[in-house]
Amino acid sequence: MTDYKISAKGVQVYYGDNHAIKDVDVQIEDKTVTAFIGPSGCGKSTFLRTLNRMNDTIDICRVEGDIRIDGEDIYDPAVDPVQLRAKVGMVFQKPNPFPKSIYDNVAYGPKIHGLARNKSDLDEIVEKSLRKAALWNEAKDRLDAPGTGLSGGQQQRLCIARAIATAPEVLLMDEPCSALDPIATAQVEELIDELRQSYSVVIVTHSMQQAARVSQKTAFFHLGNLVEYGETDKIFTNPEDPRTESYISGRIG
Amino acid sequence: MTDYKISAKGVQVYYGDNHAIKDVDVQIEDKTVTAFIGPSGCGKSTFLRTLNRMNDTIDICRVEGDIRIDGEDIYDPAVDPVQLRAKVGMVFQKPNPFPKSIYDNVAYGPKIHGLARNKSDLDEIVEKSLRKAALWNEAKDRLDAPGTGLSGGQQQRLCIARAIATAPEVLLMDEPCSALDPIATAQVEELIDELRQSYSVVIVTHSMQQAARVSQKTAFFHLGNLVEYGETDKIFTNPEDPRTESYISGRIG
Amino acid sequence: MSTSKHGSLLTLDARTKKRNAAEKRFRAYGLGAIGIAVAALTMLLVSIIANGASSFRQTYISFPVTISAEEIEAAESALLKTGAYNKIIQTGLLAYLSERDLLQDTPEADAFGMISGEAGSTFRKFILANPQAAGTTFQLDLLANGRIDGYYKGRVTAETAVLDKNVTPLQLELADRLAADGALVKQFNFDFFTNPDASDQRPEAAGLGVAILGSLYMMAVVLCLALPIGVAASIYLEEFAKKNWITDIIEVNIANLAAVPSIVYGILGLAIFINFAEFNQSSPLVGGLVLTLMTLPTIIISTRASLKSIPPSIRDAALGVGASKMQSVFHHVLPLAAPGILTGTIIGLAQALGETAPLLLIGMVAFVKEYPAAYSDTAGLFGEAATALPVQVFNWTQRSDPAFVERASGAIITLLIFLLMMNALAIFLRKKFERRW
Amino acid sequence: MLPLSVPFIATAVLSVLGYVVARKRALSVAGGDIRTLTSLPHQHGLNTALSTLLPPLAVMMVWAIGARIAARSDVALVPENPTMVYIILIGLAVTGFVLSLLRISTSFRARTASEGWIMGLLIFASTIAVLTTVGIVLSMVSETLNFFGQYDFRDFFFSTTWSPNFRGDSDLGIIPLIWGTLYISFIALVFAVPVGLFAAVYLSEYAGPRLRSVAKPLIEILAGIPTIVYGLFALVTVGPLLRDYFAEPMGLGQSASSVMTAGLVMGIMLIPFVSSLSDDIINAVPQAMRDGSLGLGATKSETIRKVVVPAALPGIVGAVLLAASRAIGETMIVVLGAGAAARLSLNPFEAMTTVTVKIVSQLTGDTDFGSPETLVAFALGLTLFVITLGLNVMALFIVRRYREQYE
Amino acid sequence: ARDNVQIAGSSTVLPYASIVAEVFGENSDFPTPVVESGGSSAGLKRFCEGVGENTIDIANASRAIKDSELATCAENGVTDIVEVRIGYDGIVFASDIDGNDFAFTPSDWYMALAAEMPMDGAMVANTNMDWASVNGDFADQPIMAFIPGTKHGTREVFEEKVLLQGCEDTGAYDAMIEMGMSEDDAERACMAVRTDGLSVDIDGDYTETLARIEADSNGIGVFGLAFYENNTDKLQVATMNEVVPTTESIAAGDYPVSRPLYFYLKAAHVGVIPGLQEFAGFFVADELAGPDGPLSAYGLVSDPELSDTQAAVANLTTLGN
Ligand SMILES: Nc1ncnc2c1ncn2[C@@H]1O[C@H](COP(=O)(O)OP(=O)(O)OP(=O)(O)O)[C@@H](O)[C@H]1O
Ligand SMILES: Nc1ncnc2c1ncn2[C@@H]1O[C@H](COP(=O)(O)OP(=O)(O)OP(=O)(O)O)[C@@H](O)[C@H]1O
Ligand SMILES: [Mg+2]
Ligand SMILES: [Mg+2]
Repeated sequence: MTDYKISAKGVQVYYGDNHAIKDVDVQIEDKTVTAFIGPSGCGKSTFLRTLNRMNDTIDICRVEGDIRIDGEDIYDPAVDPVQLRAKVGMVFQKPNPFPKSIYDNVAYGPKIHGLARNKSDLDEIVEKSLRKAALWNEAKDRLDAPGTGLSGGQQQRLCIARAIATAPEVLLMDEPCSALDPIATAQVEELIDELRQSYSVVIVTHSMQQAARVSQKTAFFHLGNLVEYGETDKIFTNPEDPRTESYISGRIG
Repeated sequence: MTDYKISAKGVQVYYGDNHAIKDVDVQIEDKTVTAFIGPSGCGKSTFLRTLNRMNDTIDICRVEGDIRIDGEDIYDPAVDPVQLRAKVGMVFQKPNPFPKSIYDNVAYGPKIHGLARNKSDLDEIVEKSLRKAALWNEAKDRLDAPGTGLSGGQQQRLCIARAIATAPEVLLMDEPCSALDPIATAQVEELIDELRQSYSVVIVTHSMQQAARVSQKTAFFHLGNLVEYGETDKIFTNPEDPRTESYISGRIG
Repeated sequence: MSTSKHGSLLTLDARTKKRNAAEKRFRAYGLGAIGIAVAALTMLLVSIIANGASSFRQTYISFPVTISAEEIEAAESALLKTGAYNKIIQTGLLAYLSERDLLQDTPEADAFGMISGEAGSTFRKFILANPQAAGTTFQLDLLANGRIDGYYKGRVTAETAVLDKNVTPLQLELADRLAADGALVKQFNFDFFTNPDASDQRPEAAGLGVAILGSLYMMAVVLCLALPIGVAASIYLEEFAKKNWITDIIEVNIANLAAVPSIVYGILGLAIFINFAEFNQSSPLVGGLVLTLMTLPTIIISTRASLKSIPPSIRDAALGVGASKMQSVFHHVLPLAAPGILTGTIIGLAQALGETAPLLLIGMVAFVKEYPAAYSDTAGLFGEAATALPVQVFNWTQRSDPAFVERASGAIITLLIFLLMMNALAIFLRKKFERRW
Repeated sequence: MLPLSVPFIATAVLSVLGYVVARKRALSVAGGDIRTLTSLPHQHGLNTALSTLLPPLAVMMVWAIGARIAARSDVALVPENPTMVYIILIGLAVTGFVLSLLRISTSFRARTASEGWIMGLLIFASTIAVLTTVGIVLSMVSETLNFFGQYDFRDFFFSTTWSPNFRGDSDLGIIPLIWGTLYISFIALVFAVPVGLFAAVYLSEYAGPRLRSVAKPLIEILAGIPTIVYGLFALVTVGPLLRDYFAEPMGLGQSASSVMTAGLVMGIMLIPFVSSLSDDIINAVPQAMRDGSLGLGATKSETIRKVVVPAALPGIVGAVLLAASRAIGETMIVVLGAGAAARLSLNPFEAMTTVTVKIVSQLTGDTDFGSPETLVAFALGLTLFVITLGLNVMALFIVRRYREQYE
Repeated sequence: ARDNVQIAGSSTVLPYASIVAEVFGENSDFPTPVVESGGSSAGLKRFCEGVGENTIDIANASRAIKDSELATCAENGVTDIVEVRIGYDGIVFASDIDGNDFAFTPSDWYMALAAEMPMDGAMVANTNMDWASVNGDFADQPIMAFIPGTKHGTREVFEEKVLLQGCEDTGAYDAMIEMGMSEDDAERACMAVRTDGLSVDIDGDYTETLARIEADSNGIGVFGLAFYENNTDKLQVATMNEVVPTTESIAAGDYPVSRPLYFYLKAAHVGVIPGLQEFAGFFVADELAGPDGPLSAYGLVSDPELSDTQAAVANLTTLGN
């Protein structure tokens, strides 16, 4: 068990009466990219949010089961969700930049975590993060402009920059490239590959190609169930479950 | 000129000092699907919003040039933007359901436009729209649940359903499938094809495959310029401009 | 596991500890702030209730009285008719006291002094309403004098009675004998809510009837005018008006109106509504109009603030399906802004309901005994003289008889109940509209 | 003044009727199928109702005002004959009624038309605030000029003593009053703003729905307690307490009435002004903003301080301005809490007073009503008006600079 | 048309006017008059605004109407004004019931409250901090006086009949004249009250003064006689020149500090507003304003010349006639 970065056992999630995640077991390895795939509404985002307890903010959401990161039960009362989330960063499905300047958006995390000793440190972190998120060129002349005035794809990259600026150990990315053009997508995928060297990345994507390209492991969700989980190659070439099979083959292009 | 549903000439858009759209000329045909492609931040959404004057709502946004729909200048002071928007529907890049029930979200447009004679008419419209948007199966049991409690992809489909419920003549879709799985995407693409029989559809997409699949015409934007516009086949197989060429070939997967 | 640079989740690192401490402090500040507010409220309410709860009960003395037709005729021909009736009451009281042997060593004048000055008037009204009572003996329920009443509410004691010029210890003893005899009782004081004000000599008879009516009328005017006008103005300024220097001026102007001392609205009301428009002085209509003008800025400022806080995506969504700007505002933005609007309304109305100063200049800070009709042919809608609850509080706190302190607190309790009832609806609606997305 | 209630009721009834009839007619024009209409039946109804009601209403208003002006200036501007006026008004109503009904067709844009009327109403509503200001200035300006005719404006604006006198020959310097006003308001805000804001934050971000639904209305009661109660609270409880435990031990004086007393007690009254409104506005900040911050590992308080509150700032500033305004306009608490003596001092434990208090006391006193001692109230009012105007302009600019717009 | 009498003005007269209004309403067929407070100044101002239904019929005042006010009245067409003096208001000095008792003379008050006093040919600030240093007979109690604010008519009486009197009695006035001050300046100096916090102006009413004495038992306050009479269990009254203030001692002229109370009747409204003249007559009738009437019982010092007033009301004798 110590090999796994995250291990979830018998996870159930309910939104009120709606049973959104049904008895999911999954082990996520360190220094690996894991892709969550599955039809829209199957529970990918929901499960992702259980991993850093973001679902705590939804009143009607209830989680059962056992989720451990580095062997520690993250739903243990002793665990501070704040520390957890610093360790497990997240990029949300809908870009949600703060109504602040681009600079402040990225600098926010490092500031609250005290990652920069001084202003120039901070400047450096901001620049590096924006560069990695492939936004530096577009943003460098307007760091003081509000982040909410960016285009959809730019906002998405801003949120990626914001998330990596705090240097989390695990990065949860909910469709981080949905609004990005192929080139920007490639850059983000490069970033993911780079992050994998030291961290663990979980990415939700609807693009089979992307999943195949960036991930080593793939989990296929369907109607709240984890249908199949394994090596990406295997899932895409030789799935075990007929549902996986049909989902993958039903793909287009 | 009468052959064109929309014709834009010398369109310039500024956000404050930022020149976001530079002298764009484009003619969009009726009963055609036109795809706008281009790198993130190049002005696709901005241009799309000029077509139904949604940019009126952004204080700092300024539009110059001549845009005609069915030969009528839509920026003419005599034009009622409300009528225009009823005619030119829009699906926004970021899903923005009303904080109301799913049913009310879809029924809102038909209600204010008087498209239903009675409740059962309305029910029918709602069902048809949700079906077309491939959301009916997931939503039929929770029509009274708030639209904001849906998953990202579900919200996106809800917004599509909402837009088609008012039966616009032109439908502007800003990355309508970005959060959808391949199957749902296929369904939406089918819908677009169906709409094309009677209407004109403009779709922004980052997926070259999608553009190739659904559109007859493609416009490639770059840094605010319309670089190339023509038959989709031609653009994808034999682009004229080196920039188009490199953007298309730089594609991945 | 040791590879984790973030360390164990189960043990907090120093920085997290610090931040969590800050978090706790922040939370504590929040709780403390609520604590302060609630503590202050409790303190105020306790003191109001401690002072005023007793006003809801009142001491009455009841004994049989006989009156003949001639006596009635004689009384009705005097200048002070009520004075004559008083004499008859005194005879009746004396007869009762000697029959039950209660008077003992209390001087007769002291015994008479235990009955309220209101008694003559009560008696006269009774006789005029029941002329057939002439020549018969009937039981009269009369108000006890304020000091005697105070004795049963702890305000007056045997010790203070020695010093007090208006009551003697002998009276208190007699009162106790009367109580033992069942002639003196304390009962729920309905009259407090229905009686009009009474003069300084009769605190025991003073009630809130006129004030409640006046406040009711004024609030009707304020609610019917201030809320729609305020919301309409805010919608125009926030959603429709072009953002230019003119709207800037209007914005500053409205903020400035909020800072105008309320008495200045009284000056304005006197000039415009009474001197120019010639509405009736002292009328709830004018009062309501003045309070409307005074409340408007509060409602406008809070409404604009809430409209501002609605994210533009909602407006876009509505416009995108072809709703007009007006429709997007009325169908989507306004319902979402409703909680803030209602809060502004609650606060504005609370202020209007409790305001005295502007009423001073338009003649509503007054002694009014006649119930104002909502509509009359001569005075029009809400045109008859009235007071208001805060005015009654203000008046009563200025009176010399300490019994009015209790009445004033009772009036405040009534005012707060009034306010709570008015708020209940707003609070209910606010809960309905409240949502997060 | 002839009663306008008859034509008013007549037009109101006609207008309601118009709504019903127009709706019916629109439906019948559409042959029962509203899809053929460009505007909904109820929009046709609304248009007819408003076309019937509003023009006569506007004329009525203009006419009533005109009649009053005429009556005051003895010129016959308007006909005094009621029947003629009735005919004009009812004629207008009927014209609007008929015309709007005639216009009903499948292509008539009743929505635009009715929205035009509504827009007119909205604009009219916003002019009321402006008219109020004009009214306030007009109702005070002549008496103010009268005052400056009798009293040198230099003494008024620059003298540092305020001591009115029955026999005339008073010192009426505004400076100590303004100082007192600002000082007391400042202390009140220093107390009320943090407490109110923290309360708002707690209610909207931490409290459960139950606590919130109880605590919020409770706190709002504070705004409804008559200020005289606060005044007595200041006089009887807070004043002596501050004197015995702070002022005297610190050697700052032995006055129970003080700026501090009034400021604190006023602060209590102002809590709901800040807390309730801010709470609603903080609540309206989209959850996505909070999620974004929490997702980065921010604590709740960091999220609130750095993301939520800044996003809600324009509204919060509005709430604070409202509280400040209320502080400046308050009388009773100052009279009982801070006393009536005008004084220029830095010591918060000394008695001082405010402009508003003096406006009230000079207006309700026993002095000669034409003397400067009474008229000074108007000059005080107008000066205060100008000062707060300045402060508001400043506030506007500050808010502009720090405003953050989400989405 | 208005059918009730509308009255406004002095808050000192208000209690008496409302007592009369109440009894008038009970004993006549007219509606009870509406009595507003708001001060003599505001009352007279509205009185002088003009003739007509939306102006008041009667203004209460705790002082006589001023010539300048009469002029304004005349300008607005209010010419026929009947002045009615209803009696006198006694002004008393009272302190906490449990505290020391005092027997004052005007000189004591002057010594205690003067801002500056002549001393060896120069004006020096008042150094008396306690009553014992004012008068050896008094207890050693810090000076803390609650006197009416300058908006109150009572303040004028206090200044003229107590401070100025005391100033003359102590010889300070003569000393000032000797120092070369003009008579006006000397009078002003006599009536200037110290501002170092030992004397507190009360802009509110007597209940505030009482509350302040309850909060600070060293306080000595200035009250109306009627107010004191209703609160004898909390206050003890001080004598002035060894006379105890009562309605009798004031009516007899033994107690020096009192002032007349008035109301003004708009003759033009008589016959227009029903019950106006009847009310005025009722007010000054012996049954009400006489020495045994309810007004006197409440604390009004009955006017020895009441019959003249009654005649003036009956004949509507206007000012200037
Ligand atoms: N509200 C706004 N205020 C200021 N600048 C804006 C605003 N919206 C967009 N822009 C800028 O205008 C340019 C074009 O933006 P637009 O949203 O049209 O891009 P896009 O082509 O839709 O990109 P994407 O694919 O990322 O959505 C970008 O540089 C963007 O930053
Ligand atoms: N806040 C919520 N309240 C109620 N139900 C919710 C909420 N969020 C999600 N759901 C429901 O839970 C189920 C799983 O949603 P989730 O967001 O996890 O889907 P997803 O796999 O991320 O889909 P997508 O690809 O469309 O984003 C869906 O049926 C959705 O409607
Ligand atoms: Mg999702
Ligand atoms: Mg875009």
